[in-house]
Amino acid sequence: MQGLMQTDWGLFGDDHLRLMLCILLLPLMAFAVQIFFGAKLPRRGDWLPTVAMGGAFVLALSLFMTAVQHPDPTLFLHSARPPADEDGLAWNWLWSKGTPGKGNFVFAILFDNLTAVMLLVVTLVSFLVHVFSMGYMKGDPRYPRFFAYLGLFSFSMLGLVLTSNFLFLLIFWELVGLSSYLLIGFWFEKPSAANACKKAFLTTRVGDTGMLIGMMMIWWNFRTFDFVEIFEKAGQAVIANGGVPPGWMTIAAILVFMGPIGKSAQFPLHVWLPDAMEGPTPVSALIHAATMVAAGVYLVGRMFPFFMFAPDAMLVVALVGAFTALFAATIGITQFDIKKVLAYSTISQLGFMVAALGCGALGAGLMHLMTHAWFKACLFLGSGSVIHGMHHEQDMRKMGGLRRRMPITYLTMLASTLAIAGVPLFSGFYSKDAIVAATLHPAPGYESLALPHAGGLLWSLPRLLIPLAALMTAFYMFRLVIMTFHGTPRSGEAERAHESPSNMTVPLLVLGLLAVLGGSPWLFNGDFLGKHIWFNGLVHNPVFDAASGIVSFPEQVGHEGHGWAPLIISLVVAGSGILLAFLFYQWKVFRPEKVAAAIAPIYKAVYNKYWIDEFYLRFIVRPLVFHWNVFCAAFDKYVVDGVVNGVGRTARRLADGQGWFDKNIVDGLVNLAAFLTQVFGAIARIFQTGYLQHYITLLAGGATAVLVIFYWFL
Amino acid sequence: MSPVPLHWYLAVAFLLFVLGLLVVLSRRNLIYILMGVELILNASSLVFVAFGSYRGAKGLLDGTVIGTFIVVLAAAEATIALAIVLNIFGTFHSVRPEDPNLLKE
Amino acid sequence: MDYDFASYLRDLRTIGPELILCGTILVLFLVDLWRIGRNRTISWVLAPLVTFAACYGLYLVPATTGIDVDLWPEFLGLTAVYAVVTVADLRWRGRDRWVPGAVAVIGAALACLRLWQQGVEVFGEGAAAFSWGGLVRVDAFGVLLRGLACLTLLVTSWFTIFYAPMRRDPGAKGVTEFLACLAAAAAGGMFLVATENLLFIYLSLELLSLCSYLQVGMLKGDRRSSEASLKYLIYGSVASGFMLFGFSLLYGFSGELAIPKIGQFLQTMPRHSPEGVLMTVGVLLSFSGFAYKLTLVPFHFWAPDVYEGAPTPTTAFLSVGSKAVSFGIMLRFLHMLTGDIVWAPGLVHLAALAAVVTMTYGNLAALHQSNLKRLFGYSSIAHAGYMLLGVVTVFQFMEDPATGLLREGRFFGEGYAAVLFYLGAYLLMNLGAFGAVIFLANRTGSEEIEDIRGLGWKSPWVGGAFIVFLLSLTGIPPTAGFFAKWYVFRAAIDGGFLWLAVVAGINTVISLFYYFRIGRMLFLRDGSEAFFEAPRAPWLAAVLLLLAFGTLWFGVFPGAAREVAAEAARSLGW
Amino acid sequence: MSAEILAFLVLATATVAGGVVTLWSRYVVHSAFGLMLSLLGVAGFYVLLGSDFLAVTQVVVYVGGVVVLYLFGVMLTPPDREERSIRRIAVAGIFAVAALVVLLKAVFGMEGRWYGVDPDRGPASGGAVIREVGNAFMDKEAYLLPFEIASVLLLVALVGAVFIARREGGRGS
Repeated sequence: MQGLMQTDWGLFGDDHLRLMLCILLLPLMAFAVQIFFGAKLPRRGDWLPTVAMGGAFVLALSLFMTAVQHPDPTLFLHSARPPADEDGLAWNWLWSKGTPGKGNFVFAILFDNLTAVMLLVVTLVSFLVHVFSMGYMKGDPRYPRFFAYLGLFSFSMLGLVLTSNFLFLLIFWELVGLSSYLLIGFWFEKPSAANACKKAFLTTRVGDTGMLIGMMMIWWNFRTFDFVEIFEKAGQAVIANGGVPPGWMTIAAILVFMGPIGKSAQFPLHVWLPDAMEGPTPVSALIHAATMVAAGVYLVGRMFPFFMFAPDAMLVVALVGAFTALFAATIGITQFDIKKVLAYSTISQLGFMVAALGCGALGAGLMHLMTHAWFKACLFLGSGSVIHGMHHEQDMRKMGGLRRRMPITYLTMLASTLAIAGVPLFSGFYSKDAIVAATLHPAPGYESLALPHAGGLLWSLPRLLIPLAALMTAFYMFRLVIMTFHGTPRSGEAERAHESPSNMTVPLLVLGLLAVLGGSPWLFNGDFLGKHIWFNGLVHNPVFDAASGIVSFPEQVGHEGHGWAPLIISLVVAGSGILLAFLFYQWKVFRPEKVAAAIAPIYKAVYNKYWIDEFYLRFIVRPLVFHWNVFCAAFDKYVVDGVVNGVGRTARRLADGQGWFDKNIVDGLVNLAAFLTQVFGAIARIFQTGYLQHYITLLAGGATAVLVIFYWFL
Repeated sequence: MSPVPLHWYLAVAFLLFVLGLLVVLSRRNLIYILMGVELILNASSLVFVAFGSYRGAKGLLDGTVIGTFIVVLAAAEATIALAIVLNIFGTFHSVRPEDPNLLKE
Repeated sequence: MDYDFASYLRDLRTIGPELILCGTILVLFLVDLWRIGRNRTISWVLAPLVTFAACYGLYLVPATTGIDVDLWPEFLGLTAVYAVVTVADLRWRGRDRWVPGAVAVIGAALACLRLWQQGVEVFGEGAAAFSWGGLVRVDAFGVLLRGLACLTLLVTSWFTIFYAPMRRDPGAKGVTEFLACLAAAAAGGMFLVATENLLFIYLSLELLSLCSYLQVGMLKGDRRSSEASLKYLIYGSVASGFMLFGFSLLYGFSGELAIPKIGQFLQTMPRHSPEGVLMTVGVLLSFSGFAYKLTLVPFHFWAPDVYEGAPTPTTAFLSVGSKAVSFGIMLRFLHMLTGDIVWAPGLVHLAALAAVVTMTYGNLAALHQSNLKRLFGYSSIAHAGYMLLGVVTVFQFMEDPATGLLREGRFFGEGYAAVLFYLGAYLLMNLGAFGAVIFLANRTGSEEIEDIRGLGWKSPWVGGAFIVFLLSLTGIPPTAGFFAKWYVFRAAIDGGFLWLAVVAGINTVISLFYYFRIGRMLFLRDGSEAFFEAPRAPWLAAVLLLLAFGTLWFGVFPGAAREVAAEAARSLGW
Repeated sequence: MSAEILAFLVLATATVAGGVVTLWSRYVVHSAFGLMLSLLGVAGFYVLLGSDFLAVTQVVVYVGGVVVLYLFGVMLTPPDREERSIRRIAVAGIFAVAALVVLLKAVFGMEGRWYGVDPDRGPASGGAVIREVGNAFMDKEAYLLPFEIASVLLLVALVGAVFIARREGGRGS
């Protein structure tokens, strides 16, 4: 395709694609060796995936540095798509030669800045989690298997990031789901863990279904799964439609977004993530901070040009993100389990990213993805360290005063908390500031799409919700730090707590350092505050150019002229949040209990997470699964007996004549209506009576019905 | 001598088919049900032969051959059916079609 | 009349695999008659004699006629059977279930070999050849489906050897009869897809059906088995009576027995007319005969009960082999209406309707099953619905913008190829699943899902293989089941049935729930106390691993199989 | 009224009456004889249609074999008085009659469009049909293969049926 070219890769020469394949295959190899021979290897094999991951990280880092240093990032597209077939790296999977639609099923690597960033994040966090797990999982009976699963997960995640093809993305997406299922349910003896992994898997599948349908719609219209081709054709479709996106594109974009809703735990499919904290804490750090949940955000980023063509879908994305950010933050305020707080914080931060993307600020959203990966992984690992020190006590009310006993953990977690709260000079500040700026100026390319400018009421919602959520973030994160580390110990475990071993604290330190510096502009191109969304330049996606040759996007979406307003908002919300936290928990000026009592109904709703789990359980899960037998029995009683109990009985009633109508038709209808919601699975019971002649009657009836339908209706 | 129209044969065959179906659907003894199946098969066979015969010599040959095969298969089926019914009688001590009712939802 | 011996041999070659199966049945009965495996002198004396005589007969054919006939597989098979018989008599006294099992396996393997040879000849040939006066049609489509039936026979015979309820009986009661019925049913199924003559279709379908009824009831003393066989018998007899009645009308009006000619005739017939009523009855009653074999709703009622009550190898055979050949004949029937705009659109929409209802019903009903076999029965119904998705796209219609009517019908072979691929993948994964059920049920003595708790850790290989099969049945990517679904869905979308593919996608999600439940029971629950250490069955596990490997292999490299399926679909002659 | 039509009417009456007896009778034995009557009537039709070979086969195999088999089965199972469900017959009958009306209406509504069949020409004359049938069964180019397959089917069916019907207690011993 014109517009995309192969660049000279100085550092790597022609081997860049093989390097990327190495990044992908190292963890797979580690998994394969570890799952079969792990237990027989020295140290039960933990070093193998760790070293493999470290190698992958080094490779990713060098790719990333090349990407950063390159003067013109738009040239950094490297794809082994069909023109590059001679590279021998494109794996022609589904189609033999000469079949139309050839390119769609070729496994190829799409490497651009987005990929570079994601590779760095995934490999680094994964590597650190491997190291951390050596301490945390010590003595677990299934220790080798844990590392194998980590390898499998890393492989799937890297594949997801590297592929240039929606179909393969789906495959890796499902693999990520599978491996996260294995990891969350690692301690499956615990019923809660077994349930949590099931819940995570099934809930995300709900979103995936929508995504699959969206993919089908894209396929149906474009006959391609290749990202670049999709963007190109989307542009053409918009032009062909007179500058207005065709309706199906909006629907397809929203359906595709359902995948991220599930995977990135957005409202209303966020319910799995808090439960997933039942998994080992390193898993929480890996999956629920840095990688798997980021996959949804990544997908939106990857499909961003497509979304840009569908402003209404962008609005949905922005609203879902902003709402999730605020919604989860409110729940986070009330929780006492340290990991639950972090879980809701994660949901909230993911909401930030999604909202930023929805407002058209690709750079801001993905920058937050990266900085969030640093500080949230640090926080999770820190909480793991705390839990390790507290002998698996997770209730913050029983902690306190850990500052002196676990100084390294405290310092790193404090740094990360400052970052997540958005204190200037910490990494989170830059990205959060960019997001606030983006919500102030939601600027997808509407002018060029001949649509009215985005100034509607709905578009202004994020700019209210996001700062509010940021305030709450600062508040509950400092609440966490104060309750855990400050004050005096509130239990025996807290008094006896001790610092974790070095293989746990070193990753903490690394991540803590990144939480401070990881987003700072001077680290990369020496530019401070002026154009501080350097990230925009970094993820400015050359893939866009393929599309923007047709419809132009604003070049610097989201940070043009944001000036001081977002900065001030950020500072105010962060400052007041922190201040409130200190007033409540450190200096005890206000009593949290009193406030809670004053707004008891609201507090209760929030504390119980708005009863969303109960809602699902009551209205979706139970009707579908648990109350099956009850429903079936009732169904038998009312519907089966009333309606289908054989021809003879009906005939007798007919002969009796009296009350038959009332009894069967009226009551039957009423009962039928009452059971309409549960009819589905129980339908079998109507027919499958076990009586031979019923079957034959149904055979004859079915044949008649088919004849009638065919003759008169088709 | 005016021949019998083909319609009439078809009408009888249809009647036989419906009667067989009725027997299968309504009688409460397995042996009756098997008899009903025989009626259905005979109805089909009659249609084959009648149509064949009205198409001339080639058709008559086809119809006869098919009819023969149907007779043979019906005999085999009856044998198996009776064996199975006897087996059912041995295990369930009943020849009512509704008595074997272990397998259901 | 004087007969041309060479042409006889040529025609015999075309049905070689079926002949081998018939021979296998005879050998099985002989082995049973002589009580081989019980140390009877008579078998020592007779077996070599018979073997020698048979080999000599085989040798005589080329020697006397001078025609070069390739008979080495038969020689090999006879020798192998002789070896089995002798070794059994010398060594395996009292464990003679091995003997008929080995004989059946050898026969099925030989038949597969012959089919392979035939396939090598036929694939790439293009045009179909006819033998036996036009009764047998040799084309790639038929060879592929016969191969599927034959492979099913091979694997299910293998399963039979390990199937505990038969094994527990002293003296291997009924194993011979069971295997003979299995082989005869497979032969019937193979004939079914090798012909396009109404009479022969009926005959082979009856061979398949009657032998299936018998197999289902062959667990003597098991009330459920008896009941299942009764239900299957009566339901099947009535359904095949319907089908025969439909055939009689088709034959009557067209005066032809060959399907393509009937198809040509049908195109001249208006649908909405008195004779159209009769033709509708004819066409649809014929289809209902296949639909009942395919367990399409509303002709599926027998299936859950029969699948549950039947011996597990039979269940496996019914849900895979029987279904495959019935799909084959249904595709042939549909093909006869190619390019016909009088009948085809309605049939296609009917099929679409049936597909939706079937898959939804199967999946929803499977949700709350507690018996593994019954669950897989419903899942099998659902899979028939998925496969029907490919059938739906047999035709592609062009709408005339002026009149809004359908203008042109064109055969659209992608759908056929997709169905064939699906059948192949389904063979691997469903046979594997039933094999795993046999393996686990042998350990627990029960087929309830609850009872396999934690067994995955105790038999990790079989457990792992079972997981592969379940993933594949769900349609999770690196497995053959994914591509099967993928091709079928794609065909449906390309054929203009997007909504159908969407419904099917949703159904896939529903199916996840119950497949998932099995996997969870296997690995994520504490082991039940109720299992006892049954004799280990490494050879059964080996077959399961082989099937799992195949499932994965075709999940990674589906291209070649897909090509074969496409070639077979093409050979129908569009 | 020609003799042929008369014969047809008589046979039709016998056939249908036999079917009705099968459907309606309270006693299994009566029903079996009703079936026999019906099958004999069909055999008579075969004669009328010129297929005397099939008629003989029908009488020998069906009437002489199958019906006797059923009588045998009747004797092996106990009598049961509640075998006829008039309500079921009535309800199913309504639908059956409706179906019948549709079919008959279609048959008699075709008005001569018989697609190559002349319904009034009458059946082919019988004559040499037995010889032809015999040749067809032995001719490779005709029906030899189905004939042989049928023999396999009968073999397996009989062996299987014997196994199924055999009482518990084992083989041979």
